[in-house]
Amino acid sequence: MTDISDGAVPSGELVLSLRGVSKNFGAVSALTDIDLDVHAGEVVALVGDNGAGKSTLVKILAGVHQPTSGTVTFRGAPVTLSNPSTALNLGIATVFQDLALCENLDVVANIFLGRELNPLKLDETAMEVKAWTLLNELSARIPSVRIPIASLSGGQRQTVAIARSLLLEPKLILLDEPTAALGVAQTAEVLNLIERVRDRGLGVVMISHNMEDVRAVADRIVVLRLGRNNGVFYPDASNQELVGAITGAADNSVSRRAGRRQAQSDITQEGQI
Amino acid sequence: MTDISDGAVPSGELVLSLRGVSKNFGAVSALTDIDLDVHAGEVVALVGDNGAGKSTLVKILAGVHQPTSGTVTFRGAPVTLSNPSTALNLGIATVFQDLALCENLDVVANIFLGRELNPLKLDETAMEVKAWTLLNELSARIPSVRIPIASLSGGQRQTVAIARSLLLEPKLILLDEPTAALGVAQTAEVLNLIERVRDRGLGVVMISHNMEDVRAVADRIVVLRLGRNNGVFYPDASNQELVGAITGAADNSVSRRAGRRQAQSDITQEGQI
Amino acid sequence: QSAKVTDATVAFLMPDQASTRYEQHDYPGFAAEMKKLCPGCKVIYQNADADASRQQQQFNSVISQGAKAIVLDPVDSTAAASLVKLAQSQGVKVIAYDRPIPSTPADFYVSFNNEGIGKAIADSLVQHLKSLKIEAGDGGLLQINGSPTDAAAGLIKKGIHTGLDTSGYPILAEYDTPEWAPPKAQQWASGQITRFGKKILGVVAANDGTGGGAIAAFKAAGVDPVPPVTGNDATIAALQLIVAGDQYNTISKPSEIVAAAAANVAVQLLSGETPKAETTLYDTPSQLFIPAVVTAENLKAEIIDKKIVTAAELCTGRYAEGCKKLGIN
Amino acid sequence: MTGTIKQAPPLLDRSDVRVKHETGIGGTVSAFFERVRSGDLGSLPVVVGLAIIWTVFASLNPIFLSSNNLVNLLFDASTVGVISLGIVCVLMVGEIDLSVGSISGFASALVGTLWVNQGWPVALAIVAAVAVGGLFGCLYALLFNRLGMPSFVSTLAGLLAVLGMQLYVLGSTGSINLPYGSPVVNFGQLLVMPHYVSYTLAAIPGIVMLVTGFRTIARRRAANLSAPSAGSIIVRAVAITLVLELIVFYLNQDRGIPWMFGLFVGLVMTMSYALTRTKWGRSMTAVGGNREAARRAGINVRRIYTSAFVLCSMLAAFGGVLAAARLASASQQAGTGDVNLNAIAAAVIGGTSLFGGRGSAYSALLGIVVIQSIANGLTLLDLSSSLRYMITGAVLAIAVIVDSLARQSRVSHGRA
Amino acid sequence: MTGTIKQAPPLLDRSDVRVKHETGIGGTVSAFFERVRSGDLGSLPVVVGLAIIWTVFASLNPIFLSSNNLVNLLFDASTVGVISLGIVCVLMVGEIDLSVGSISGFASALVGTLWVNQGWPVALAIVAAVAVGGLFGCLYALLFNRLGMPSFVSTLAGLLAVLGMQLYVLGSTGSINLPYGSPVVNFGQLLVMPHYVSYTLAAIPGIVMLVTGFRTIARRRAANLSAPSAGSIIVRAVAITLVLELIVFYLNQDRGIPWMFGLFVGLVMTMSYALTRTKWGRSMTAVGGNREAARRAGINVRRIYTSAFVLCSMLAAFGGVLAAARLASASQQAGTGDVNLNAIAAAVIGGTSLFGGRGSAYSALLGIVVIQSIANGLTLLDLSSSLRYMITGAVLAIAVIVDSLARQSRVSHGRA
Ligand SMILES: Nc1ncnc2c1ncn2[C@@H]1O[C@H](COP(=O)(O)OP(=O)(O)OP(=O)(O)O)[C@@H](O)[C@H]1O
Ligand SMILES: Nc1ncnc2c1ncn2[C@@H]1O[C@H](COP(=O)(O)OP(=O)(O)OP(=O)(O)O)[C@@H](O)[C@H]1O
Ligand SMILES: O[C@@H]1[C@@H](O)[C@H](O)OC[C@H]1O
Ligand SMILES: [Mg+2]
Ligand SMILES: [Mg+2]
Repeated sequence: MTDISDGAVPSGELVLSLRGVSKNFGAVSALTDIDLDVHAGEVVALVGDNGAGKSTLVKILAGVHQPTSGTVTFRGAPVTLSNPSTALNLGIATVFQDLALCENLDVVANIFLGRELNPLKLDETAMEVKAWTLLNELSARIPSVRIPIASLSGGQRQTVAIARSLLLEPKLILLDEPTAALGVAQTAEVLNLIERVRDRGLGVVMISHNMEDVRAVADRIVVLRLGRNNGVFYPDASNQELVGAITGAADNSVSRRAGRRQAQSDITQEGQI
Repeated sequence: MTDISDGAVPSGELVLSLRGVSKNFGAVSALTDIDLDVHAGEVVALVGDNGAGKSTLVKILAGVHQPTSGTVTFRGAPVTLSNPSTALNLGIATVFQDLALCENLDVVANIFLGRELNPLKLDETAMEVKAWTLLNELSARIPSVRIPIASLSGGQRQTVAIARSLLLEPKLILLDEPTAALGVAQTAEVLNLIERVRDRGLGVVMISHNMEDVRAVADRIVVLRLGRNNGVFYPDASNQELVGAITGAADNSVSRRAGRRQAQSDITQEGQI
Repeated sequence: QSAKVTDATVAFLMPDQASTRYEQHDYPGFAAEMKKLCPGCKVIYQNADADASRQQQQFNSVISQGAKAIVLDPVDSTAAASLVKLAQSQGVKVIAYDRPIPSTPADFYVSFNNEGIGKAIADSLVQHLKSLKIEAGDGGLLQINGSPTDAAAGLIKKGIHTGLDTSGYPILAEYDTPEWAPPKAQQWASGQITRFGKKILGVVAANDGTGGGAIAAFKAAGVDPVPPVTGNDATIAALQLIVAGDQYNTISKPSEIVAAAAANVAVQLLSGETPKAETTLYDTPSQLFIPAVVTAENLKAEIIDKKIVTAAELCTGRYAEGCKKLGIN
Repeated sequence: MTGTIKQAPPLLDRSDVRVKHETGIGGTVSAFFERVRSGDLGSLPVVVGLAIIWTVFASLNPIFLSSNNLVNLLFDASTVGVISLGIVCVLMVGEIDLSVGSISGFASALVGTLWVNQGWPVALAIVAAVAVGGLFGCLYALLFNRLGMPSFVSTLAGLLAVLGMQLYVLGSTGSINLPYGSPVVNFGQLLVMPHYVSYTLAAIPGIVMLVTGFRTIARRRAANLSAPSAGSIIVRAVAITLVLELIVFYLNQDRGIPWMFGLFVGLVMTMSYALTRTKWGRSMTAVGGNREAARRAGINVRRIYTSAFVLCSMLAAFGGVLAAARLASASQQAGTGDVNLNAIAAAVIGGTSLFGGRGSAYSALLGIVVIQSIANGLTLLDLSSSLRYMITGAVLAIAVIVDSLARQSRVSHGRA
Repeated sequence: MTGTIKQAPPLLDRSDVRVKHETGIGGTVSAFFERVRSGDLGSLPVVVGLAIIWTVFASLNPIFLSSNNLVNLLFDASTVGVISLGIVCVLMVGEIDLSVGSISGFASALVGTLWVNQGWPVALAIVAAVAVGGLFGCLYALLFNRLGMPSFVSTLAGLLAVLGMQLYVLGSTGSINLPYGSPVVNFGQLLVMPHYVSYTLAAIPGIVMLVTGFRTIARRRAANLSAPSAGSIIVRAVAITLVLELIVFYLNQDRGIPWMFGLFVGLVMTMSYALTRTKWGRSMTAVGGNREAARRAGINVRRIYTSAFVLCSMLAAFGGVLAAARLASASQQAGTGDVNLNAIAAAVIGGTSLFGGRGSAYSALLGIVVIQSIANGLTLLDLSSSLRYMITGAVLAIAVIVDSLARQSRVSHGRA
């Protein structure tokens, strides 16, 4: 871990660069003046409180929302991501927080949606084999790939959404809380996966609320707070520092809870001793 | 923490007791022969792999699904939870994994849904005040409680769902991955909340994939695997033990990843030294 | 004289519900006459609800059921040509009823004359206005036609134009009533009342329903007295309006007469006889009944005395007084 | 925890720094323009569409805007409007009723038979007809709740079956005249409000707005919540009162406001209150938005569906009675033709979603006025049937295009 | 990772211990009964409903089941059936087209005018009519994609406008007879398949099932996936061939299978292939199920909507041409009345959802046969119109009750 934190600017090509990106929803300014860089072979973790604007940022990069102002540069050229297929064609693959799966289609159909093999005579067998391969790679436990998404558990759905994003040959992968609903084994596989993907020279943006996971795979940690940049950290930053930047106060519920538990366990231990 | 683990059977009244509960969805047996007890003033954590059947179990207790076989006893009397309002009337409040909010209603309306103040002339002011109070308790960051749920972030929605469940005076609270989408501060508040609720003598069932959170608040940890009981643990169980029970193998992706990382960091450190 | 039929199947296919006469008069009349002429014969009755393709289905169906003669009141007079062809290719006799089938001659045609009806109501109204010495001046008449998608309505419309075009009274405005719907007629008439006000000297409406709608519009606009409004079909509701002095005329269609004639023709055709034709229309041997225009003056003679409607049915409640004035008890 | 509360600014709902808030009268005005710019306009676009239609028709024939003609328009709008109000109920829960036309026709036939032919007291006949209407709603609800039969299918079956009953009831007579001069027919054709009544009624919305507005301000201030400024409430109340009184003044130049229209508007306002300010209305919206979430919240979903279906068919029956009064006749054609489509279209044009969970009682009012304006405007022009159909279609499209454009802009501003 | 694979059983898709799998012919049979028990029946319930209807009508009038009558039924079913097939397309994406009736009528009027009156070659006239139909679809798609106008409103406007055009085109003449004896009219009224052709065609589905079935088995085995047993495929293929040949045999007792019905079934099968086995069909289902998810998957959502609207209105136009051929006339009534409702109802009764994302081309076939059976059966009974309406409604409800009951049971077994 420490081997990366020393270099402030990673070596890979600058894949993505945002300057002054803002997004308003009516009277709400979800994002204000955001700057962000992602290099090839780099995992950037995007962290922040609930409603900090992380998903909004990802959706802008995925072409789902259009920014109110600001510029996006992708592999050196300024781009307008006017819809999701533009982003996909540029090589930006996204796992959305709300997953964006079609509940009425089965697992195979969802994984291959928009990228079906053999458009005029769908090759169901080949697609099914590929689907199982991807899912097994993620340690998924899915009873059948021929049942509609509607009857899958939360974690199973999330695995399907992640499997989707592996189908492309993207330049940049955006993962919005990819492990939120995953079991311990599946989480470990996804973290492995992120590392493999990074090693293949892709840029990765990962959003997570789990500081441990973030620290485990991120090369750089970008903090958003109330829609604004609130500092860049490296995996060796202390928990305290990170949580402070996220919540905007050194005295926050996390630190208070930690303090209280410490005190409590001291008392208990004293009592037991 | 260790003060509880020594007593295998907690002292409070037996709030809920399941015996031999099974649930089939067509050809899939989601749950087989599940036994579970929850006492007053006890937090039971329900853990298991994705698709293990945790949410199915919670839905049976919330009256959403009916079990294929088995009995449910609530506060000493056998009950049939034929629909959600039966469960709510018995005093079982639930936060569902899929949140089950009405996207077209605003935050206040969702929190009070089914329990509006002053049915013939809704008391919007009182409801709004109460909503803000509940949300502030959870450290929620919500721009306005008068916008439809559809425009909230994932974590904001989860906070709303949790706030909903606090409105009742329940005997038993079921929380299905309540912190999955929450930020660090909000997670800490929810854990605080669970402890407060337990101290008020309620029974709590919490599902989570985060072993740290589980260990922090649970009095007992019940493991499900492939729809069956797979052991009961106490918070002092080792991570290895728990993960082993969840994945069903000592050699699993979690342990492998841990091992690999350990080895890697050893090498790095050696190289650096 | 060839052998009289004793057990044939005869179909009676009517076009729609818009006029109640088909179910209330035509079919009962036909069935009664058939019973008299051929007690062993079976009569199949169908109504196409103004749907030409449904009528085709019904036509096919009665042939499947063994009908050897079909009395057909076509929804669409033009389209019915193919039905006639189909029947004749299978040796089934077709009697055009009520509405003619111009392009392909049926075996016989029995009817009131729709174009004649249109002309009759228009003429009757014009005469009435003239007898009241009402000058056209800058006033004129409203014309309310039937459904734009109904061929029979087209014939009535043509007849009305024949009657009005030479009358000296200009047509202020004209309207095709979708589905013959009275509320539509009312709405349109209301608009014309705001537009033309007192200039409206009378309304030629193609049937009693649309005429009733026009009367309602005048009443609602507070126009008193209501200018003369025509009708057609002699429904009880319309006769009552005539009794009350709100409607000027209607057409009495004692359809039982036509229906009985059709039954006679059917039995003759089935027996291999050639029915006697009074005239030929569209190359079809025809028997055309001239319907009577009914106004307050001849209502008793045309309706009550001919037992088309009983005094008890007509003179209910508030109409009793008006009846008395017309000498009906 | 105390920390969080300490940090919070004085007003509970103004703690988020990302939200722009406007205050005072100036704020209200600028917030309004901000909303217009971002396309969040409520029913304004349809009103604009309506204004365009009116301008065009008025320029083609000035009589269109004569108060006499507008009074006709209000009479005609009331009957289908009441039916459309029922449609709003079923659409709110994401269902449909295709049989409202038939039910309205059957109800008018029943009133005709029971009152005129059987000699029942007219009030009793009306109550009976509306109750019978309600029975059909019960039946649909039963089929829906117990058998899960889609309402599209059950009410399609109902459309046919009830039409059969209507024909059967009228069978022997064809159509039945409702006596001219009877109170019911007068109500449907002539009765208008005395001028002082209409002026008074037109003042009420403004007064209610003021009273509840000030009460809300007081309560919200007391509860430490932001409150609208007194000025903005006064401005709005005055504006609405002015507009309403002007309309009333104009219509009073001729006959005045029909009582029947007053009844319709009264029903719309009651329904609006029920949908927005009661637990029942909240439950309707919830069931229409997410049935399963509503069920999990403990709402008796079946009862909500039943109430929607029953209300819809009772209003349809009542609308049928009004239509009979308007025409002074109960005929076999009553309720056939485009009554169904017009009733549904009015609700949809007014902004109620076909897919449930979004709508308002006012959409029935607005939508039916649009539809009737087109019909009425065209009756004043001498057009062939074919042109009439084409123009109706085109004008309908235009009326909604404005709304669609506004919605587009709303979506692109993240307000959908 | 290798560990996971090592633990997995040989077949990729049989690794989950919680799922029961049936194999072989016995397995197929018992799986079928398990499905029946849990209510997962596909279109079986509607077929059962149909069987009930047929039994009742046959017992009331044996002529109902005469092959002559059934052949008539097939002729009649084909025209609205084709229109209904188009409706399936728009319903799949969660939209509606209320103007199919008008478009079919306009298309028949166009063919009449262009061919009979203007002397165009008949094929060209048909192509022109279908193309013009497609234009309306384009227009709806444009209004929907660019302005977000709900299809309910745009096609309602279309319903009126196109009806106006139909009246306009037929204006001077009212209706136009298509020449009796011309190939088109013969096709619509008389042409049936020679017996050997119908027997051959009826064998094809079974053969295709066998060939693709065995190919699939081979491919899946090779890919280490579970595969259906050869026995079960043979059983199914034989069963379907037997049923089809029996039907053909029965109908060949009289005239035989109409070519027009053959064309309709061919269209249904093509559409079914397109919806289930092509990328386009997958996209249609996805857009209907979750439009936003489909968009995020890079699907050109606008193009999908356009294809649905255009296909629907082209099929409507083509159905109108067939209806004109069937009637040998293009009239002002063509496409009015209940064509719209029947076409939509057929799709819904056959099991296509009004809310998008769920449906099949076969629902048009099944639904229209149900509707035509009711209509046809009732024409064989001597009934007054009022009774006929009531009974049609009731029978329609019964046909769907079976399906609804099955769905209920499916839901309670967690299969919804
Ligand atoms: N479509 C929308 N309309 C209005 N407001 C929106 C919309 N989408 C997001 N917002 C607002 O923008 C802010 C940022 O939302 P976003 O989803 O980006 O948060 P986030 O950082 O992803 O939070 P979380 O950790 O909870 O997922 C929130 O306050 C939210 O209410
Ligand atoms: N309605 C349903 N129909 C069919 N199968 C279902 C249905 N609901 C759940 N299942 C199946 O039951 C199994 C258990 O699902 P459940 O949602 O209980 O898992 P879970 O333990 O909550 O998993 P996660 O951690 O991913 O939330 C899964 O394999 C799922 O596919
Ligand atoms: O009686 C009229 C009939 O002759 C005509 O064909 O259709 C309309 C009826 O009113
Ligand atoms: Mg987010
Ligand atoms: Mg779960």
